[in-house]
Amino acid sequence: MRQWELLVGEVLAPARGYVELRLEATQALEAEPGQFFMLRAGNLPDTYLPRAFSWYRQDAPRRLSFLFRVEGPGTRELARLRTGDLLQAMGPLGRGFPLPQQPIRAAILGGGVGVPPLWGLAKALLQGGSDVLALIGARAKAHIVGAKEIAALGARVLVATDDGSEGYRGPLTDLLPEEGIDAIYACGPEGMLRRVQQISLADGPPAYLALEAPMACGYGVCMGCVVERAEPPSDQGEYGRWARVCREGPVFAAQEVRL
Amino acid sequence: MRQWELLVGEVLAPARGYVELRLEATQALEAEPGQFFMLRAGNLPDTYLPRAFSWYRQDAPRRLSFLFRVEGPGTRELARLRTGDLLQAMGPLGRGFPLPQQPIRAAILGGGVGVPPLWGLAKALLQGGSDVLALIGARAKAHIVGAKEIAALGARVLVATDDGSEGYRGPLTDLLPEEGIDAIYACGPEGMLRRVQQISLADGPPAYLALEAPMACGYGVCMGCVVERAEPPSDQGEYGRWARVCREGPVFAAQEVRL
Amino acid sequence: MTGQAVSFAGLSLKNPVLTASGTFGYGREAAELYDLGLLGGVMVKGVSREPWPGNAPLRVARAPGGMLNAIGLQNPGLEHFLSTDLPFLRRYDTAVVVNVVGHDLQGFVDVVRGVTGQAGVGAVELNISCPNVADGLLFSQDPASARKLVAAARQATDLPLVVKMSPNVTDPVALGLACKEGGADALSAINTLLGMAIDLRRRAPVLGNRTGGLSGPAVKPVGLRIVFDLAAQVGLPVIGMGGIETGSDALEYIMAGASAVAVGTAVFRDPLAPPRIVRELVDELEQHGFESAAQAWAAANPAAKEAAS
Amino acid sequence: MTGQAVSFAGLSLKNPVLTASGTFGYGREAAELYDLGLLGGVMVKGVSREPWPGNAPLRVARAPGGMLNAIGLQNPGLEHFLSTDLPFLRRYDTAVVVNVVGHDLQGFVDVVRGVTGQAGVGAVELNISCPNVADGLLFSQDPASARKLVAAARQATDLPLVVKMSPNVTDPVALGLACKEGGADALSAINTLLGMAIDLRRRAPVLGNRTGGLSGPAVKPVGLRIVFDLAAQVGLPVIGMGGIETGSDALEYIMAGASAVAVGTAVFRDPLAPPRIVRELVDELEQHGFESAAQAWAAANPAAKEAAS
Ligand SMILES: Cc1cc2nc3c(=O)[nH]c(=O)nc-3n(C[C@H](O)[C@H](O)[C@H](O)COP(=O)(O)OP(=O)(O)OC[C@H]3O[C@@H](n4cnc5c(N)ncnc54)[C@H](O)[C@@H]3O)c2cc1C
Ligand SMILES: Cc1cc2nc3c(=O)[nH]c(=O)nc-3n(C[C@H](O)[C@H](O)[C@H](O)COP(=O)(O)OP(=O)(O)OC[C@H]3O[C@@H](n4cnc5c(N)ncnc54)[C@H](O)[C@@H]3O)c2cc1C
Ligand SMILES: Cc1cc2nc3c(=O)[nH]c(=O)nc-3n(C[C@H](O)[C@H](O)[C@H](O)COP(=O)(O)O)c2cc1C
Ligand SMILES: Cc1cc2nc3c(=O)[nH]c(=O)nc-3n(C[C@H](O)[C@H](O)[C@H](O)COP(=O)(O)O)c2cc1C
Ligand code: FES
Ligand code: FES
Repeated sequence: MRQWELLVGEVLAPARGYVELRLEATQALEAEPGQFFMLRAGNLPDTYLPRAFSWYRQDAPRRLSFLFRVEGPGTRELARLRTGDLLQAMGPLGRGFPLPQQPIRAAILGGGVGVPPLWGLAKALLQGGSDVLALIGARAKAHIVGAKEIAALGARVLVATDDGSEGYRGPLTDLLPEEGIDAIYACGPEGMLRRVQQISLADGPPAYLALEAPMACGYGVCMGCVVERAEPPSDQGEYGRWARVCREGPVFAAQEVRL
Repeated sequence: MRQWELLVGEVLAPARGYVELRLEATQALEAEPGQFFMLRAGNLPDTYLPRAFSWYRQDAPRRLSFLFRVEGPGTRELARLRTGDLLQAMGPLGRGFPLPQQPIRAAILGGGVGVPPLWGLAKALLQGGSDVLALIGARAKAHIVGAKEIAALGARVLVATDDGSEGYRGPLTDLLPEEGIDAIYACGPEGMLRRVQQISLADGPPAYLALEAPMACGYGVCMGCVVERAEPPSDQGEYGRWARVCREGPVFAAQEVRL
Repeated sequence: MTGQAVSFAGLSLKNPVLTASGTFGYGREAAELYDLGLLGGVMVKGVSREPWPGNAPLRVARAPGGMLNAIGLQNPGLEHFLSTDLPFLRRYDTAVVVNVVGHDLQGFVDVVRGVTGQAGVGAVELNISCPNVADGLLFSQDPASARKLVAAARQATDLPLVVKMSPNVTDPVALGLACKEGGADALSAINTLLGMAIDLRRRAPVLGNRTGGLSGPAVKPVGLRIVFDLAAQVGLPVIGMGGIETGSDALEYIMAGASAVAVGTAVFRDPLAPPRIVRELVDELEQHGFESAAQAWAAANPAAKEAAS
Repeated sequence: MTGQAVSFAGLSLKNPVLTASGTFGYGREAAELYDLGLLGGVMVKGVSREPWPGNAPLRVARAPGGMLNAIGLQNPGLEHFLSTDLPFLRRYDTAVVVNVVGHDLQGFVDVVRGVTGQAGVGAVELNISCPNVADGLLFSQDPASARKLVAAARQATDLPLVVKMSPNVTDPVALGLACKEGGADALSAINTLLGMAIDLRRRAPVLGNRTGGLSGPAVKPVGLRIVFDLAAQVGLPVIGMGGIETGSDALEYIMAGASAVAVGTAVFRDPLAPPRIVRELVDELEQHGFESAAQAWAAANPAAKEAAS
C-alpha cells in the first residue's frame, strides 16, 4: 500500500446512478483482483473519512478506473470530479481473490456495486486459462453495469434483474449451474453472499466472498470494519471472534465467516 | 440584501498576496460604496461561516469585483476559485459611506485590505463633482493595490509604504494636508483609523471610518461584530453600549465609536 | 402534501421547524428576506429583566464544521421586548417562544411573569445552559437548583414551559428529570458545547471571554445523542437542535425523538435556511414514506425502540 | 532547526508528537509506511488483562468534520501484548505509552503491574474515559473513584502515570485534581465525545452500540478548552489531543497548555499524518519565532496568562 495522487481522465456514466472514474497515476499501479483503495472524496463536513472502492478496470499500467453508485455524501463528491482534477488514494489494500493454480471452471457473481472487482477477476482467470461464467445482477435494465465489459474479455455473461427488464427475473444465484463449476467468486448484497455461502457449504464448490463494511481507515488500525469469524483461532480468546474486512478480507472463503 | 449566485469571470493577482475576483451576476447589482457582501468560501471544516468583503470595482451593472489578501482558510479557498466556478454571496450589507450633497474636497485613506471600498467611493465622489485626494498605504511596493485604478478614475493619488520602497515612508496620515480638506473617509488597520479619528475630533474635518470585525452572520442577527459606541443611547441601558459593525456600520462617523 | 402541523406540551406549531434562540435576533432582519409565517416558530434571543451588555469582543470565531460564540446574552431587556419586539413578531402567523435568562432565580421569574398574559407569546424557554455568562451554568449543573428554578417559573406562568439543556454536563437525563419534577412541559436541547480557539499570533485565546460555545454541524452527533436520551428516559417532549442544516438533519432529530426542531448557526451560512428546511423536511418525510413528522416520530420513537431492544 | 525534544513527568520524547490510542493499533500497519522512530511516541490501543471482543458492528459512522466509533476496546489482552506487540514496538526508537483498560479497579491494576518492568514501556495511560464500554465511564465521572483507581495504579508501578480525561463530564478540572491527588504524573485529554448518528432508512441509530465516540476536527475546540483548563488549574503536564490534523493544530494545543500532543482520527484520512505533523510543527514553531515547543509552551502557558489577566 502507498499513497497516490491520481489525475482524473475520463468521467463516464455507464448506467443510471453509476459513475466510472478513469484515473491516471504517475507510476505503474499493481493491484490484485478484489483489492481496494481508500479514496479521499473531498473534505466537506460529511466527507472527512475516505471511502473504500474496489478497483474496476485497468487498460494500462498507469491507468486504473473505479465504478461506483452515488449513495451519500462521499460518492456524491466523487461524482463531482471532472477531467483534470486530482484525487488522493491509498492502496492497494486488503487480500484479493485467490486465483487457481490451474485452469478451472469458475462462476463469478456480482450484484449492483459488487460488479467492479469482477472485471479484474475475470481477466486474471481467463489469462490463467480458466473458463469464466459471469453472472451480473441489477435492479433493472437501466442499472446494469460491467456486463458488456466483462463479456468483451471473453467471459460468458448472464444477466438477472429484480424486475425482469433484462435477462432472468429473480435472484442471481438461480443462474448458477448445478454442475460443472469448480469455484464460485461473489461480490454484492449480503443476501446474495449468504445464499452463495449456503450453496458452497452445502457440498457445493468452494466459494470466495468479497465483503463490504463501513470503514474508517481501510488499513487495519481502527478495528471498525469487523466481520464475525466462523471459527475463531483458539489462542486469541474473545479477541479472535472478529476479522477485519480491510485486512484479513475483503475476500474471505465461504467457510471463514459468519454472515 | 439578497442572495446571489455569482459566476467567476477573471481571477487577477494585482499585488503580492492579493487576489481580485471579477464576478458576474444574472441581474444588475446595486451597492453603495462601503457596503459589503458575505461570500461563502467553500464548505471545508474551517470555512463553515461565510466571510465579509467590501465590493471593489464595478464596470457594468452585472459585474462586480472583490479584492482580498490571503489570510486564512476562507481567503485561501476564495483564492482557489477559477474562471467558470460559482460563488454564493449575500448582500449588499450594512451602511456605506455618506456622500456629500454638494461638491467637496475629500481625502480618502486606505491601507492594505482597506483599499477596496475606496474605488467605489472615489468614483461616487468624483461623479458628484468633488475633488478627491486618495492616500494609499501598503507594507511595501510589491503590496500596493488600487493606486493605479483609483488614479484612473481621476483622483489625485499619493502612496505611502512602511519601508519606503515606494512613495512616502511612514504612516499614511502624515500625508493628510493640514488645510483644504472638507471630509476624510478611511478604511484600514485600527491604528490608522484611530489616528484619523483623533485628527477629526481635534477640530479637524468630519471623518467617516469603515470598520472591520470578525462576523458570523453579516446581517445583524448574531451580535458577534460589535464595536463600542462613544455615546450610548440613553434609553437602551447597558444594551446600548454596542453597535453592530454589520448593520449600524461598517461605516461610522468618527465621533460615533470608541476604537 | 404531508401534514406538517405538530402539537405537544400545549404548543401548536404549523410545522415542526423553529429558529433557535440567539441566532435570529427578534426576527426583524430575517423578515426582510421572507415571511416569518413560513416558520413553525421563532425562539427569540434571550430576554433578561434589565438590558444586558454582553461580553467584550471578540465574540465569534471559526471552528471546524461550525463556530464559537461568546456573545454573553446581550439583549435590550424585558421592557424593550414587550414594547417593541413582541408587537413586531405578533404581525406574523408563527409561534413565539420567549427565551428567558437571568442572573438569579428572581431574574428568571420576573421575566417569565412579565411575558405571561402578553398576546402572541406561545411559550417560554428557560435558558439555564448558556456557557457564556459567569453564572450561566449554575442552574444546569445541579439538578436540585434546576428543579427549584423550574418550579418557581411554573408558579409564575401558565404558558407552556420549556427548559433548555446544556450538553456540558455528565448526566443530561438527571437534569431533565429534575426539570420535569419542577413542572417543565418540554425540554429543548442542545445549547452550545464549551470550547476554545487559540490565536497563534497573539498566543492567546481568540475570544474576549476566552471560552465560547461551539455550534453548527460539528455538534450534531452530540445533539442527537442527548435528544435521544432525553426523549427516551425523561418522558417529556423535546425540541431538538444542534447542527441542523438540511431537511434530512431535521428528520434525524425527529427520529432520535424530537417533537420539533430548531435551526441555529445554519442561518449565518444561509439566511434562508429555515424556510428551506421546512420545504426539505416535507420532501424527506415523503421520501421515507411518512405522511407527517408525527408519524416519523412514532415510527422511530425511543419508547418503541426501548421496548423492542 | 528547532529543538524538538521535550521531557515532562518522567517521559523523554524526541519530539512532542505521539499517536493517539486506538487509532494506531500496535504500530504494525503504520510501520509498513514509515519508520516509527520518526515519532515522539506511540500510545497503543487499550490493553486489558484478558482479550476483549469489543462491540458488535456497525462500529464506525461518518460525522460532520469527523467520525463516530463504537469499537468497544477490542484487544488481544495483556499476554499477547507482552509476547508479540511490545517486542515489535521495541525495535523502533520511539516512546511506547501503554493505554490500559479494565472492567474494575483490579483489572486496571493487573495490567499496570504486568507492563511495569518490561523493557520498552515508557509510560502507562489509564483510560478511564472510554464512552464505548458499559462500565467505561465509571471512573471518569466521579472524582472519588478516579482518585482511588489512580492511587491503586500508583502503588503498582514506578512508570510515569498518565490519566486520560473524558470530555463528557461537567467538571474536568475536578477530575484532574482527583487524579493528581491519586498520584498521576500527567493527564491526557481528550477522549471522544459521546454522540450518535441516525440511519434514516433503518429509522434507528447507525451504530451497533447506539452511541459512539465523536472524534476528528469537529472536537478540536472542546479539546483545546479542556487542555487549557487542566493545564492552568490542575498543574500537571497535559498530553493534548482531539482533532489534530496539522502542525498548526498541534501548536494551538501547545499554546493552550499541552506539553505534547497526540494524533488520532487524522491517520484514517491520511496514514502519513503523524510524521507530516512532526515536520509541520517544526515549521510552525519557526514561523512564530520559537526555537522549541517548550519555548512556545512557556510563551503562552496558562499560569503566565492567569497572572497577566
Ligand atoms: C472493500 C470495499 C469495496 C467497495 N467497492 C465499491 C465499489 O467498487 N463501488 C461502489 O459503488 N461501492 C463500493 N463500496 C461501497 C462504498 O464504500 C460505499 O458506497 C461508500 O462508502 C458510501 O459512501 P457515501 O458517503 O456515498 O454514502 P454514505 O451515506 O456514507 O452511505 C450510504 C449507505 O451505504 C452504507 N455504507 C457506508 N459505507 C459503507 C461501506 N464501506 N460498505 C458498505 N456500506 C456502506 C451506509 O450505511 C449507508 O446505508 C465498497 C466498500 C468496501 C468496504
Ligand atoms: C465589512 C468588512 C469588509 C471587509 N472587506 C475586505 C476586503 O475588501 N478585502 C479583504 O481582504 N478583507 C476584507 N475584510 C476582512 C476579511 O473578512 C477577513 O480577511 C477574512 O474574514 C479572513 O478570513 P480567513 O478565513 O481568510 O482568515 P482567518 O484565519 O479567519 O482570519 C485571519 C486573521 O484575520 C482576523 N479576522 C478574521 N475575520 C476578520 C474580520 N471579519 N475582520 C477583521 N479581521 C478578521 C482573524 O482574527 C485573524 O487574525 C473585511 C471585513 C469586514 C468585516
Ligand atoms: C451566536 C449564538 C448566540 C446564541 N444565543 C443564545 C441565547 O441567547 N439563548 C439560548 O438559549 N441559546 C443561544 N444560542 C444557542 C442556540 O440557540 C443553539 O442551542 C445552539 O447554537 C445549537 O444549535 P445550532 O448548532 O443549530 O446553532 C446561541 C447560539 C449562537 C451560535
Ligand atoms: C476508532 C477509535 C478508537 C479509539 N480507541 C481508544 C482506546 O482504545 N483508548 C483510548 O484511550 N482512546 C481511544 N480513542 C480515543 C483517541 O485516542 C482520542 O482520544 C480521540 O479520538 C480524540 O482525538 P482525535 O480527534 O485526534 O481522534 C479511540 C478513538 C477512535 C477514533
Ligand atoms: S477499516 Fe479500519 S481496521 Fe478495517
Ligand atoms: S455579524 Fe452578526 S450581528 Fe454583525
